[in-house]
Amino acid sequence: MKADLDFRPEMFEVADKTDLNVDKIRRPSIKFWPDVWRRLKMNKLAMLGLTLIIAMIVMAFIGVKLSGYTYFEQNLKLRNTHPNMEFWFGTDELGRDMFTRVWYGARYSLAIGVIAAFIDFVIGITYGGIAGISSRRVDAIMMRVAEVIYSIPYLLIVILLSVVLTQEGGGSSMFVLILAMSLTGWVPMAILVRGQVLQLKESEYSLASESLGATKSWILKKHIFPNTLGPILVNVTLTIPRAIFAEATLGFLGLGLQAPMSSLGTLANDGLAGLAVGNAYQIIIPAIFISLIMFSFNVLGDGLRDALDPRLRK
Amino acid sequence: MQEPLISVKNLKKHFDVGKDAVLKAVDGISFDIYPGETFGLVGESGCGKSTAGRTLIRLYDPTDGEVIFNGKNIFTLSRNQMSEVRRNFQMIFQDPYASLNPRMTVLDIISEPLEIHQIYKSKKEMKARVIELLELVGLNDEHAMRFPHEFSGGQRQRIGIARALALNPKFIVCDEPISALDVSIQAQVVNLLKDLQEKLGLTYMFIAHDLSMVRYISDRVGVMYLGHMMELAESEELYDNPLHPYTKALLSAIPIPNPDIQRSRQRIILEGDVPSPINPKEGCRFVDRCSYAIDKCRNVTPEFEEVRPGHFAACHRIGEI
Amino acid sequence: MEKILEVKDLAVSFKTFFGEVEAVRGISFEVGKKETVAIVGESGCGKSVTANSIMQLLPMPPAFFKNGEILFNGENLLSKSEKEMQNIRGNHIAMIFQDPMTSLNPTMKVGKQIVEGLIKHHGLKHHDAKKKAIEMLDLVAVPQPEKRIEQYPHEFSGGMRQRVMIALAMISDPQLLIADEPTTALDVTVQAQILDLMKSLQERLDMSIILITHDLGVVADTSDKVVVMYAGQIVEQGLTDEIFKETAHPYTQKLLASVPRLDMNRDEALLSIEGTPPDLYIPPKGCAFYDRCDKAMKICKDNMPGFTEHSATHASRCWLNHPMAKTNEGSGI
Amino acid sequence: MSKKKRVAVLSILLVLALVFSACSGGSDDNGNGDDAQPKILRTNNSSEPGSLDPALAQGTHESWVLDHVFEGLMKKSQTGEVVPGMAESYKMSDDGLTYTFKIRDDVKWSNGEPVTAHDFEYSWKRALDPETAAYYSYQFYYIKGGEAYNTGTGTVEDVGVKAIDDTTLEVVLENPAGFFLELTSFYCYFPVSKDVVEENPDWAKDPSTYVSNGPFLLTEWVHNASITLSKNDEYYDADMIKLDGIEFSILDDENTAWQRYEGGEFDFLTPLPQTVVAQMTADNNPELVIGTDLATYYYNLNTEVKPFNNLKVRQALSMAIDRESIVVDVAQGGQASAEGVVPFGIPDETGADFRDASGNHVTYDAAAAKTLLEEGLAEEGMTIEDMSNVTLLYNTNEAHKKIAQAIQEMWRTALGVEINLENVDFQVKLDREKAGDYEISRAGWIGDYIDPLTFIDLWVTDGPYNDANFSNAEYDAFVNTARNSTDQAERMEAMRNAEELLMGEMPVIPIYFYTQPYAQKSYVTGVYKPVNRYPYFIYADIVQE
Amino acid sequence: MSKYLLKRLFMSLVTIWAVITITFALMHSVPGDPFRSESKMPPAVYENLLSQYGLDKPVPQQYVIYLGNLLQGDLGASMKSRVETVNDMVERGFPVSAQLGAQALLIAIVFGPALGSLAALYQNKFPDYLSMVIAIIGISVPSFIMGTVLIQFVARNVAYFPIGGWGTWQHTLLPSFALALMPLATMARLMRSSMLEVLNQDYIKTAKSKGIRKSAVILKHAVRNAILPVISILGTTISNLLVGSFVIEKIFGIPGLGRFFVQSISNRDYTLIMGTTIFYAIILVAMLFIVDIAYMLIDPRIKLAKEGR
Repeated sequence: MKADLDFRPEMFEVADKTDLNVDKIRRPSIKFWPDVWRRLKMNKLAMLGLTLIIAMIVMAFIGVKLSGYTYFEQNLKLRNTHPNMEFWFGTDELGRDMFTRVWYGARYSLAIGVIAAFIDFVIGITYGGIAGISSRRVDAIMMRVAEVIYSIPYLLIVILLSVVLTQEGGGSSMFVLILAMSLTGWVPMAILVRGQVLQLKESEYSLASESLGATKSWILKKHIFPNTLGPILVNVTLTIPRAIFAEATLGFLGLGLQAPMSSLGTLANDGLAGLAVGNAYQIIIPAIFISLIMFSFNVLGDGLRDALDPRLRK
Repeated sequence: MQEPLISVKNLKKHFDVGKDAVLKAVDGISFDIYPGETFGLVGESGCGKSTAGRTLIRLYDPTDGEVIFNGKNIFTLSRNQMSEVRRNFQMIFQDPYASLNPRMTVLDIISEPLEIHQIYKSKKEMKARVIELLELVGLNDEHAMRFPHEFSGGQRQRIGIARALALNPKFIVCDEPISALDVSIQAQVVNLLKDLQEKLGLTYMFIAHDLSMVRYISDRVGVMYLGHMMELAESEELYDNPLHPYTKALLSAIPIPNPDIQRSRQRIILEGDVPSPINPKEGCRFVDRCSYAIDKCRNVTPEFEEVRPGHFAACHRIGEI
Repeated sequence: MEKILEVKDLAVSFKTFFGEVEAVRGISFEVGKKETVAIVGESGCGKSVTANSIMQLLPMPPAFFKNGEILFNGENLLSKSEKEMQNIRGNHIAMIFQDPMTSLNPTMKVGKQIVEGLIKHHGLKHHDAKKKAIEMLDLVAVPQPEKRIEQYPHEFSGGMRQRVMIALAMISDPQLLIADEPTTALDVTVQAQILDLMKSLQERLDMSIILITHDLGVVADTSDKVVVMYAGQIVEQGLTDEIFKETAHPYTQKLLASVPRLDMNRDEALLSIEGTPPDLYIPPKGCAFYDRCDKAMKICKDNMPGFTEHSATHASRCWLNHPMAKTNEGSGI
Repeated sequence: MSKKKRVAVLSILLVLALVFSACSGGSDDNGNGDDAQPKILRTNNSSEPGSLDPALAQGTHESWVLDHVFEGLMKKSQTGEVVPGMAESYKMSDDGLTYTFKIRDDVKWSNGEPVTAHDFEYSWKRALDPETAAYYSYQFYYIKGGEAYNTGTGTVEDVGVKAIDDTTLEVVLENPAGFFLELTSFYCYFPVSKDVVEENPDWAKDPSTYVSNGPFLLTEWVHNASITLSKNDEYYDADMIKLDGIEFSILDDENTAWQRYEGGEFDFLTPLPQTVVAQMTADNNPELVIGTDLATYYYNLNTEVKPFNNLKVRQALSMAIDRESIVVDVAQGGQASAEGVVPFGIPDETGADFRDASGNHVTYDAAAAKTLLEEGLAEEGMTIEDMSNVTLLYNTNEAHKKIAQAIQEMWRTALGVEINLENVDFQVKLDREKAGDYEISRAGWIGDYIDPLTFIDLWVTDGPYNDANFSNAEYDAFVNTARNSTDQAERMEAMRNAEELLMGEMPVIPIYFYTQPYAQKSYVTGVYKPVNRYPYFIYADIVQE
Repeated sequence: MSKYLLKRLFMSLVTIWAVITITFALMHSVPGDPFRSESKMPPAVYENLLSQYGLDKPVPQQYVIYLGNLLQGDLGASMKSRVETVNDMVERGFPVSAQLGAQALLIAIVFGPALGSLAALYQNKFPDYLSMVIAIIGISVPSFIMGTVLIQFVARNVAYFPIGGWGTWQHTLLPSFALALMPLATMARLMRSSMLEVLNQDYIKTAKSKGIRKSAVILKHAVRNAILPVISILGTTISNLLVGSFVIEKIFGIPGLGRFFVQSISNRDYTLIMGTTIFYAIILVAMLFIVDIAYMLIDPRIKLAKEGR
C-alpha cells in the first residue's frame, strides 16, 4: 500500500461511472485492407519490392524515352560500347542503346507476367470456384482433369504450344507466349481457389448466411470470394515472376519474343555471346533486371502473405 | 396442453464418411418444442446435438424424419416456401470468432438477413433497423461501422444474436453460444438471451455441454448420447430425478463450485470414452460404459418412452435402478 | 509446511509491435509440498504465462522477465541456464497442457514420446524404457498399453491423449506438476476421470500440483489453495474454503455468482460482470477491475490497492479492505 | 499397417538405389588427355551425327567425321589438289562421259578385306536406291541413269556404274562434268564394304561393327558425348598421318564450346561464336584462321507476291543494303560482301577466279534505292506504308537474327519501310518456302562442287531450290549451255551471262559469301581447309614444344 | 492402402495417356516436316521415308499404331538419327538426366530445409538473414544465368571443375548446383515458415517440458513435422528440375534427355518428341506417386483410404 497516499473519506465514496461505457472500443477502427497495407508497410523487404516494381513499371513507360534512342535504332559503328555517359547501359552488338532496350524488354516481360497472371487468375478462379461449389462428383472430375494437366511437365507443353500456336493467325508472338503459358499455368490457381472455397463453404459465417436463407451465389459473392481474395492476391504476385521466368527461359531457348522486340529473357540470351569477349555487361544488365523483377515480386508476395496471415491478426 | 411450435419426429442425419462407413450423427430422435419455452439439448462432444440443431432448421439435408412447423413438414417444402420458414428459424453459432465474416462491418453483418429477404427498400430504413437491433443487444450505432475482430468475444456473440433477431424469428437454435466464452462473459450472454426471450416471446433450442448452464436457462432438457435421445424431462425434474444411468453419470460429473458439496458427494466416474458414431451397433448406445448393462441392452435398442408425465427416457432398466 | 515453489514478485512482459504488453504484473505465491494450488482467472489474466514462466517455456523474445524470482526448492529458476533447465524440466517439474489434441507430436508414436523422456532422465536402455513406458500407460489407465504405445496420437481420443500427457509428466516422479487447463477441452465425464487420476497420482507420488483453470467447480473439487488472477495480478489468494466462503474481492465474488449452480433456483438471477478485462497494453493505473466493479470507489480509479491479509493464508487486493471504506461488507454477497 | 509401411519404404529405397546405380554405371574414362605421349587432337563436333553411314549422312556434323574415316576414289591433297585416293589412276574418255578408275591393290577395309571396285559399285547404287532414302542421292544424278533409278522411273541395271573386275570401275555420266573427279572425293561417294553392309544392315551403329577405309578408324562413339578416332595403321599412306587420334566432343552450345577451347580442353574449334571471331580479329589473335568457304548468304524474294513482282522494288531492296557494314559490323567473321551469287574460290576457264573475272553485280546506293522503291511501289499502286505488312522469314539462329535486324534497320533508315521479322524452325522455313508462303526469306547455299554451276543452276525455272520462283527463258538457256557443253570457255561465258541476268532481275538478294573461321592452338599444324569442306585433320600434327 | 495405391496408379496411367494424346495431337498440328531439307528430295525417296516411319497413314491410324507399339515398350525410331532408336536415346539419356536431377534434388533437399530450419531457429538473427539472402538469390536468378555465370566465373578459373561435358564426378558438380539452386531456395523459404509455425506448436512445448535437449527437440520433433509441406511440394520441385535440365544440359553440354527435347522439337523429330515427353511425364507422375507415399509414411495422420477432400 502506498505510504504516501493521503487518504480522505471522499475517496471512498462510490465512484461515479455513469460516463463509463463498458462496451466502448477505444482502439480506432481499422478496415481490412488498410490494415493489411499497414502490416505490409512494416515489412521493409516487401516495401522495397513494391517500390522496385512501381519504379520498374514507371521506367518501362518513361525509361524507353529517357535516353533519346529507340529500341530498334542501330548504330553499327558504336556497337558493343560499354556503359558510359552517352549510353548508360552501353550498346548491344548492333549498336542499339541497351538502356532503352532494357526498359523496353522490361515492359514486355512485365506485360507478359501480368497478363499471364491475370489470365491464370480468371481461369483459375472460375474453374476452382465452380469445382468448389459443385457436387463432390463434379468436383472430383474437375480436379482430376486439373491434376492431369498439372502432371504434364510445364515447360514441355509451353514449348510445344508456342511452336504450334506461332503459325496460327499470325498474332503477336507475345500473345502466343502468354496463351501457351496460360493453358497450363492456371491449374495451381484453380486448386488454390477450390481449396479456399471448400474451406470457406464450411466456415461458420457461410453456414450462418445459409441459415439466414442465402443462396449459394449470394454466399459465394458475399462471403467466400472476399475472403479468398487475400490468398489469391498472394498467388497472383507469385504467378507473375513465374511467368516472367518461364518467358525468359523460353527466350533463352530461342523461343522467345520476335526480334527486334525484346524481353529481358531474349536480351539476356542475346547478351550471352558478349560474355566470352569481355562484354559481360550485355548479359549482366538484363540478368540483373530479371533477377530484380523476380526478387521484387517474390518478396512482395511473401510480404503480402504475411500481412494477410490470419494468425497474425486479432 | 399447449400445441407444440415445432414437432420433431424420428429425425435422422447420417453422413457418408467413406466406403461402407456411415456416421450416424443423429439417429432417430423425437421431441416437441413449445412456444415461448427454452428447450435444452445436452450431451458430450460428438453426440450429435449440434447436427440435430442444424438439421432441424434444414441447414443440413435430413436423412429421415420430419419437422412439423405450422402444421407442415418443413423437409418437404420447396425453396420458396422454405424462405418463409427461414425467417422464423434462426441460429446463433458457437464460435463468435468464426461465425462473423471478418471482411464485413457489423452493419453489413446484421443487415445481411434483411438484404437476403429484401425487407427494406431504402438503405436508411435498413440502417435504422440495424441500430435498433444493436441497441437491443446492448450495443449502439457507434459499433455499426466496425469489424468483428475489434470486438471482444461477448460483444461478438451479441452481434450474432442481433443478426439472428433481424427477421423477427419465432424460433432460435442456440448452438453452444457460450462455450467459447469466459465465465464472466457467459452470464452476460445468457442474461441477454433470457431478456430477449421475455421481450420478444422467442422460443429457443439451447444446445450446450455445460449442464449447469442448460439447467439454468432451459424449461425442458433433452439428453443425447451418440445420436440417440436418452432422456427428456422438465429441467428441474431431470436434474432432481434423473432416470437414465447416463444422465446420472453426467450430472454427477459436473464439478460444483462449492468445496463442501463437492468434497462430500458421491460421484459416478464413467469408464472409457464416447465410442465412435460410425456404424454403431444395435442396442443401447450407452451399453459399453453403463454399469447396469445387461444382455438385453446389447441386443435391443431401448424405446424412448414417457416414464412419468412429461419425463421420457430410453432404458431397459428404468424401473430397476 | 515445506515449500516447493515460491514465486516472488514475478513480472513478465511481451514486446509487441504496439509496445510492451505487461502480461504478469508482480505476482507472489507459494506452493507447499503435496499441495494443490489452483490459479483461476479469465483468459488473458496471465495464468498461463505464469505457468510457462516457471517452466521457462516462454518464447524469448518476445517475452522477457521484468522482475522477480521463481524459487524451486530454494533455487532461482530464472537464473538457471537452458541446460540446467533441461534437467529440471520433466525431471523435477512436469507440465501438462490444455489441448491434448495438439500437445502430442502427431508424427511420433506415443510410445516413443514417452520413451524419449525415460531415456533422457533415467538413462534407460531402449528396451527397458519401452517396458517402463508400458507401465506408465498402465498407471494412467490406458487400456492395452502394449498395443497403444505403437500407435500415433491421432488414434487416441482426447481423454486418452490427456492420460498419455499425464504419463509423460509422471516419468520421473516430479515434485511439481503444472497442469495448464488440463480438462478444459474435455467432456465432463472425461474431465472427472482425469481429475480423479490426477488426485490419485498425487497421493501416490507425493507431488505438488499447480492447477490452472477457469472453472471454479474444478477448483472446489481439487485444490487446497486458490490464487485468483485478474489482469496480470493476483487479486485474492487463500485456502479453498476461504476463497469460496469468505470471498473478499469483488471480482472473486462476482465470478462465483456468475456461475449457475445445480443447487440454485432457476428464477434466481445470474449475476454477470459487464464489460471485458482491460487491455494490458496500457495497464490501468488503479485497480484493474475498476471498470467492471459495482462497488468501485473514487480511490479505486487511479490508485492501486495493496494486499490486505484476512488470515495467515488469505489475502486480497482491494480498497474495500481499507478501514475507511464505508461499503466494506466483507465476504459474501 | 506398420509392416506394410516398412515394405513400402523398402521398395522406395530399392527404386532409388536402382536409379542411382543406373546413373553411376554411365561414367567412363576417356581421360587419355593427361597421357602426354599419344597425339590426340581434341575438337568439337556441334551435334550428334544422325548416322555415320556415308549414304545416309546429311550434314557437316556427319561428314566431318566421315571425311576422316573414309576415303573416296579421289582425295584432296594437302594443297587442295584432287589426287588419286583409293584409285591408283583413272582414264577419261574423249567425250568426257566415261571414266575408268583403277583401284589400288594395297587398300584394305579395317576388317582386313581388300577394297574392290565392286564395293564402289555397290555403295553408289545403294545411295541411289530409293529404299535407302539417301538425302544426297541427287549427287549421283550426274551418273547416267542415276536420277531415273532414284526417282523410280529407271532400273538399277541402267545406272552407269560398273565394276569390270576387282580393281576396275567404269563410270558413265549423263553429261560431261568437269567436277566429277572432285565429286568422287565427296563423302557421299565414299565406298562401303559390300560384304559387311549386306551381312549387317546395322553395321554403322557401333564402332565394333564399323568398317571403313580411311586414314582414321572409329574407335569409340559415346552417343551425344564424344566420338573418338584413332590412326589407321593399315592405311596405305599411314606414314603421312601424324596424329594418333582425333576426339570429337559433341557439344551444341557454341559459347560453352568456346569456353572449353579457351580453357584448353579443345585444341581446335569451329564454328566459333560470332562475337569471339570479332574479338579475335580485333586482337589479331594468331589462333584465329578465317577459312574459306564456298557458300552464299542471300535473301529470297517471292516474285509471285506483290510488290516483289516488281523489278524496281527488288532492286531497291538490294541497293539499300550496306553489305560492307553487314560483313564488318554484324557478321564479323571475315566474310566478303556478296557481288553476285557465285562466291570467290572457283576458277574459271583461264584459271582466274570466276568471281573476280565477272565483277561486281551489286551496288549500294541508299538514295537511288529510295527513288527506285517509290517508283516501283507506284507502279504497283502501293505506298511505303503497305510495306509494313511485309515479313522477313528466317530460321531460328542468333546470327540470322542479328543480320535480319540489321537489314530491317537499313531498310527502315534508307527506304522508310518498316518490315516485320519472323523466326521459325528450319523445317518450317523450308516448308513455307516450298509452299510459297513467304515474302522475303533468308537462305544460304553451300557449293556441292567447285564449279559456278552449283550456284547458277539453282534458279532455273521450276528448279527444286528456286524458292524465289524466278523464271526466265534466257536464263534457262544459259544454264542449259553450262550443263551440256564440254567447252569450258563456252560454259563459263554462259554462266557469267546467267549471273549478270540474275542480278539484273534480282529475285534473290545476295548478302555475303561465307567464310569458315576456326581457332586452333599454336601447337596444331597441318590443318587443311578445303574450300567447300570442314577442315581436314588428315595431315595435321600436334607439335608440343 | 493398396486400394488407394491401385486407384492412384490408375489415375497416373490416365495422366500419362492424356499426355500422350495431347502431345500427339500437338505434334501433328505443328507446322514443318522432319524430312524437308534444302536438297533435292525425289518424291520416290520422300515417300519411302514417309512409309518407313508410317507417316503416310491417316493420323488416327498412326495414333493407334503408336499406342500399340508403346504398349510393347517401343518408342519408335528417331527421324533424325539412324543410329539410335528413341528407346536407345532414352535409355542413354535418362541415366544422365536422372543423375543430374537426383544430385540436384539431393543438394536441394539437404541444404534447402537445413537453411530454412536455421533461419527459423535464429529468426531475425544473422543466420536467418544469410539463409534468406541465399534463398532470394536462388529464387531470383534464373538457372540459365546461374549456369552461364558458373561457367564463366567458376569453371574458367577453378581447374577442378571442367567447363562442360559429362563423364567424371567433377563434371556433375556445377550443373547440379546450378539446377539445385532454385528448388533449394524454394524449400528453404517454405521450411522457414513451416518451421516457425511448428516451433509454436504445443507439442514442441511438451517435448521441451520433458527436458530433452534442444537439438533433440528440433531434430526429432520440429523437423519431421515442419518438413511435411516441403515434401508436399516435391512433386512440383521435381517437375521444375526436369524443366530446368533443358537449360542446364544445353549450357553444360550434358548428354541428357532434356537437351534433346528442344532440339527434337525444332527438328520435328516426331518420335523423339513423343518419346521424351512421355518419358518425362512418366517420371513426373511416378515421382508424384512416390512423393505421395512418402508423405503418407511421414505423416501418420494421412490415411490414404480417405477420400481426398
